[in-house]
Amino acid sequence: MNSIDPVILFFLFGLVAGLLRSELKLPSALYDSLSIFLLLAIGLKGGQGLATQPLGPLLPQLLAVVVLGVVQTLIAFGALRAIFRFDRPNAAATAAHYGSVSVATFAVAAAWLSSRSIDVEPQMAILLAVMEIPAILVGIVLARGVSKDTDWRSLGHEAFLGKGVTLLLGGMAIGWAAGPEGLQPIKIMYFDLFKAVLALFLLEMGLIVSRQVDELKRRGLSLIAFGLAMPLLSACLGLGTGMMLGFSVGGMTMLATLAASASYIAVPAAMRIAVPEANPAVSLAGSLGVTFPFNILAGIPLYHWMATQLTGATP
Amino acid sequence: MNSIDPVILFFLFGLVAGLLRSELKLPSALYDSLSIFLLLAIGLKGGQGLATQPLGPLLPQLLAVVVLGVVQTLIAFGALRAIFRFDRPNAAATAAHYGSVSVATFAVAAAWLSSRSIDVEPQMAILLAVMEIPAILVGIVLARGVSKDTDWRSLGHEAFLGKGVTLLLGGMAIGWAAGPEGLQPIKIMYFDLFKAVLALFLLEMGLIVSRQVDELKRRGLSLIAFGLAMPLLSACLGLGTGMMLGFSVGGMTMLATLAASASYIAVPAAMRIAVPEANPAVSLAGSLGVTFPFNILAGIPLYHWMATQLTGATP
Amino acid sequence: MNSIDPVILFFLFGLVAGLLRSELKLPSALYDSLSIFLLLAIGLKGGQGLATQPLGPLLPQLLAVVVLGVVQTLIAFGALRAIFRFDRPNAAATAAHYGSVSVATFAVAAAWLSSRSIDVEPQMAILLAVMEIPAILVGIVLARGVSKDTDWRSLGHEAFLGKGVTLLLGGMAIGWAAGPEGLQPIKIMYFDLFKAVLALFLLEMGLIVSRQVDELKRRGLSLIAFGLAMPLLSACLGLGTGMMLGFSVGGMTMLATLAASASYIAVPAAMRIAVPEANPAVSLAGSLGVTFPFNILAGIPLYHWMATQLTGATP
Amino acid sequence: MIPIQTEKRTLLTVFTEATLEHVLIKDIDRLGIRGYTICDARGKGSRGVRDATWDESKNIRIEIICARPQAETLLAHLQERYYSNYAMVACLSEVEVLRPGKF
Amino acid sequence: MIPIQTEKRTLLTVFTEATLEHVLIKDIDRLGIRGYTICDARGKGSRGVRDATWDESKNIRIEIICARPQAETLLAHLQERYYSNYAMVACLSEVEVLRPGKF
Amino acid sequence: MIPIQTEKRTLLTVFTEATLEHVLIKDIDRLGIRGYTICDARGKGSRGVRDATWDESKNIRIEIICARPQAETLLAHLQERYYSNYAMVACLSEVEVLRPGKF
Ligand SMILES: Nc1ncnc2c1ncn2[C@@H]1O[C@H](COP(=O)(O)O)[C@@H](O)[C@H]1O
Ligand SMILES: Nc1ncnc2c1ncn2[C@@H]1O[C@H](COP(=O)(O)O)[C@@H](O)[C@H]1O
Ligand SMILES: Nc1ncnc2c1ncn2[C@@H]1O[C@H](COP(=O)(O)O)[C@@H](O)[C@H]1O
Ligand code: NA
Ligand code: NA
Ligand code: NA
Repeated sequence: MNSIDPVILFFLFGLVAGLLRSELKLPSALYDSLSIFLLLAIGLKGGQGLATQPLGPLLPQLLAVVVLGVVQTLIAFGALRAIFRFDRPNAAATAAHYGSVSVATFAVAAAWLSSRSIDVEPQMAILLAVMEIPAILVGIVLARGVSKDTDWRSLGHEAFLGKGVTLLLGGMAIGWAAGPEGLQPIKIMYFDLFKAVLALFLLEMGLIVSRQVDELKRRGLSLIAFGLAMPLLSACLGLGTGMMLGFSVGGMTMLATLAASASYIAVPAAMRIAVPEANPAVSLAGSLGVTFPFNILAGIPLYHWMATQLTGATP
Repeated sequence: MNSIDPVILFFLFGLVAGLLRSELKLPSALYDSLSIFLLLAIGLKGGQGLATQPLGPLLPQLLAVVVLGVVQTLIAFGALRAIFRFDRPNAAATAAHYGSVSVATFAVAAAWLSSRSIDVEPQMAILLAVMEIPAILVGIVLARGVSKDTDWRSLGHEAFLGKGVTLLLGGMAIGWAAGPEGLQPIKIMYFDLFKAVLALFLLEMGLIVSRQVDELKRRGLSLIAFGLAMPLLSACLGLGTGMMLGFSVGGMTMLATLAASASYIAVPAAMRIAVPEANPAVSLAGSLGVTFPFNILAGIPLYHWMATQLTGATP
Repeated sequence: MNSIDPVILFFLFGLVAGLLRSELKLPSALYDSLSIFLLLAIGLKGGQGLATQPLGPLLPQLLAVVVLGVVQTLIAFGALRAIFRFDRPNAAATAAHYGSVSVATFAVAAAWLSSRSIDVEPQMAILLAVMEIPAILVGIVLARGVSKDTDWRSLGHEAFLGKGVTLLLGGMAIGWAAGPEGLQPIKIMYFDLFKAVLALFLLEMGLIVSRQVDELKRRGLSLIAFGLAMPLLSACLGLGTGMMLGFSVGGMTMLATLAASASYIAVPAAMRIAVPEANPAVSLAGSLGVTFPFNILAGIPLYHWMATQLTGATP
Repeated sequence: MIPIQTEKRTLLTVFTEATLEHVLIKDIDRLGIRGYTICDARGKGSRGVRDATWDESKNIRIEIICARPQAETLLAHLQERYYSNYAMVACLSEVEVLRPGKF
Repeated sequence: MIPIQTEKRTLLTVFTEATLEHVLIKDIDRLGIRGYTICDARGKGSRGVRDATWDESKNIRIEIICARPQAETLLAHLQERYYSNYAMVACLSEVEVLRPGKF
Repeated sequence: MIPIQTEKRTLLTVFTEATLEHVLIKDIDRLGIRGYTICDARGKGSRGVRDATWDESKNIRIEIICARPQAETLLAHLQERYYSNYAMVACLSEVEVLRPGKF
């Protein structure tokens, strides 16, 4: 029998402490440092994997996940407008969150799979980095249409040179250039401590999620419904894409998780500037308050089970 | 022969650097992060231990340490009023510091015992958390009497949901739920790095202690006398309690150390709000400037020696 | 074949991210914490080495490196005045940077040598600490002459009790007192994680170096010429001194690197106060923008090659 | 451009111990004041140097823009309740705001 | 000592969301304003509590010393562009500076 | 409630390089000024952008409440000693305090 993963327990601890209004809080420099560490470590791990295989097959995969991101954003936008009656800016901003990805969710899935010794294609880290971006651009176009005074240059800058993408790509480049052997002397920190650092990060995530509860109450059931339905739909799209690309069970699970996950760092920051009329509290209550906990508590095992069913593998 | 523990050397280094007015200081976010880490690690370790034994015998132990905390506070208050001529608010606030416990002292004792392979009952972490609290409440009653406008709700909140208690209890809950096996993947950070992190933390403690010297000079010998006598007395009470509860030599040493230790985080913050007339510099000069160094430099080995004498064990 | 060291890759990553104006930045508390860690770890390592050998031969070595520092500063000052036409304050301040040393460069050299299993004399850490200081004092005298109102007391304080020197000497004292055995329980953090922490630190260094580019452009080629020529000259002086002192190839390489390195922490802070008319942007553009990257990318292997040639050792 | 229409309000600035943050926020809320801004600080005063090196020596700096009577009420409350026992300094000054209804 | 010669300038203080920092700096530069100072902050206003615990809830506090007309131009720009969609409060006050040519 | 009795004092605000903190504190003490408050800051001025990303580019913001003559003395000292070589801006404004004897 598997006991509950301590990483999840840290999250639940943060959540409960937050709901009980404990005085616990992490210094914001610690939170920033932990997230820099996680992004770098994910990048390094992926890059080191890439170093041992040809890069050729990567291109169609990159294309596929860009399409996946765009499709997800459009579906989410349609649903939010038609079914959930969101106004245009809020629908567009929220859709962008769901079309993009969450690094913390990715990290939890990576830890979940590795603790079960399930292999994952190494290029997942690069797909993670790439999937952050298209939803942002689509979201902006959905909110504003394509107009002359869209400042595409600074949007592109924001999207491609934001902290998250920079660290993921930089980490990958380092991992790829150094290779498994070169990384040996720094392995103990970036790989062996990964799960423990992730645990501490999730403690803070729990605290942050607990602060979304008020907004959720205010919005009622519709946001919760969307926040549960959308990841399920996206996971199916992700599983299909993974299957099409010939991924392993681990890779399919990961791609489903990526698709199901909703951004809460890069996208909110970009939307705040690009779609000022959208209320950030709404998108975050959905993405952080509903979808993130759902994914890490129930989604990942579910997507893995679906992947094994689809491929006919024995779980 | 045992060389001096590096943890103690870090403390002495901080102390000397501070006394020489070096420009060395740790960023306050680092200090906060280290203390969060230590509290979590202590909790995890305790919780993991609890997972492998029945919880039944815990209840009388909890009761015993609550009584121990209350008694210590009352004795300290009496002594400060009668012998040291403190006014009521300062006597009450200082007594609360000495009736409560110090996590850093606990951590040093844990490192000291573990480097000598002396086993300690795992529930010590929960006793540590519980012993933080009663002295705060007693201190307030001593200072103000029980009046109608005491805001017990927010005091209770402060006492039970303060950072320290939350992290200790949360860590224990996680350790207990995950068990030794579940903690395996995060063990390297929370257990193997513990002593090194503690060392860095004590460096900062040394710097902080060095800043108490001015206040100590101003107060003269009486504060020093109290700061040395009180822990000795409390240690005896702790040893007695430990013996009564049937603890091992390690457990008795630990309970003596807990009793002897004086708070410098939770209690000062609570007293500052609840007993404004008390001068925090006085209590801290005693607890940080005298009792903390005494305990970690001389107290712990002494209490261990006393424990071996009492139980007739060979040291 | 040796792949590129990941530590260097981290630096290049930071440099590129900075030049592309990525939004990446490390919290300043993290940067401070990493540098505290590195200084302590270098000190501990050196101190532990000293614990196993007689301290007698140290004295002439200390004297030699003090002279080395003074000579370097004077040469740099002369060259900057005569060849590069700097005004007096800027020449003096910049010369002080080059007469002093850079801890990050030292750390990279230590990692470079240790990954090639090349032994280094343990007292290097103490030479590092000592070499920080004389250039500061010489620089001030060069800028202002010796006048009555020089506040030597606070300058001495600044020089000897600044953060860097305090941590190096404190770490050495701890390492020496605890010895290799005593450090065992904290070894995993301060020694095994050293390279990974250095990597993260160099990421930030890359970002900082990238910000020197504007100033470099403004100053034209002369600063670049000086920033390349000076370390080469200093390295030769360092190699000579190392040979004279009978150091091993590793020790000679290290002393050459130390001599070649230019300060960017202790000296700028001291010069800012003591020589206000000097423009800190100039010295830093040279020391950080030219000399630091040159040393870690090309200098260290070069100095090592020169050391092997000089001693006739097989590389 | 039409000249902007500002109106006068009072800015109350409080320098005090960080431990008081929660308590003061409650006081501010209770008095019906609708906004405030807080920064971390360090400093020196009659209660000595407070250099923010650890929890006990951290200061904060609170700014509150409101109508003069509210500022005076809060200031009087601070004086009565905290001045004698805490490191605390407060001052009033005059500022101009748009949207006066907000303050 | 000769009495110092000060001249009046306007201090514009803006409390707003940290996400806007880059954007506002560009605005300031574009308006030809030559200097500003920024501090990290937290606070409360009509858009709720912003307690700086994570990126989305961080505030900043910008101070700009400049001539009155420039301050009014910037303030009008802020009002038009940001007031309705962002957590933002701004106020003007009077200060005295040396070296008036600098501002 | 009795109307509160405030008295006028001068607030001197200094924006400058963090490296100067120790030196300025000594100057303040030497001039017999009894209190100050310091915050960390970043900013831009005639000496370029100082974005606090590392030691050399950190700013601080010092506030000093005191009597006008003291403020002028300190300001004159700053001007004479630091203005030409350091990133530094200072301004004076008027504030009201209780307990005037304290400042
Ligand atoms: N004259 C002053 N000017 C500016 N800030 C002050 C002044 N006096 C005190 N402070 C601030 O107010 C805090 C409390 O002051 P005090 O109650 O006098 O110890 C100090 O720690 C400083 O941060
Ligand atoms: N009355 C006030 N006094 C001081 N600061 C305020 C006030 N109202 C709002 N603020 C600050 O301005 C930010 C935005 O305010 P708002 O747009 O009202 O949410 C808040 O988060 C506070 O930091
Ligand atoms: N006009 C201004 N308004 C507000 N702060 C300023 C202004 N000009 C300069 N500063 C601040 O003062 C520091 C030094 O200015 P300077 O000496 O002009 O480089 C800058 O880094 C800013 O933090
Ligand atoms: Na998604
Ligand atoms: Na006690
Ligand atoms: Na040098």
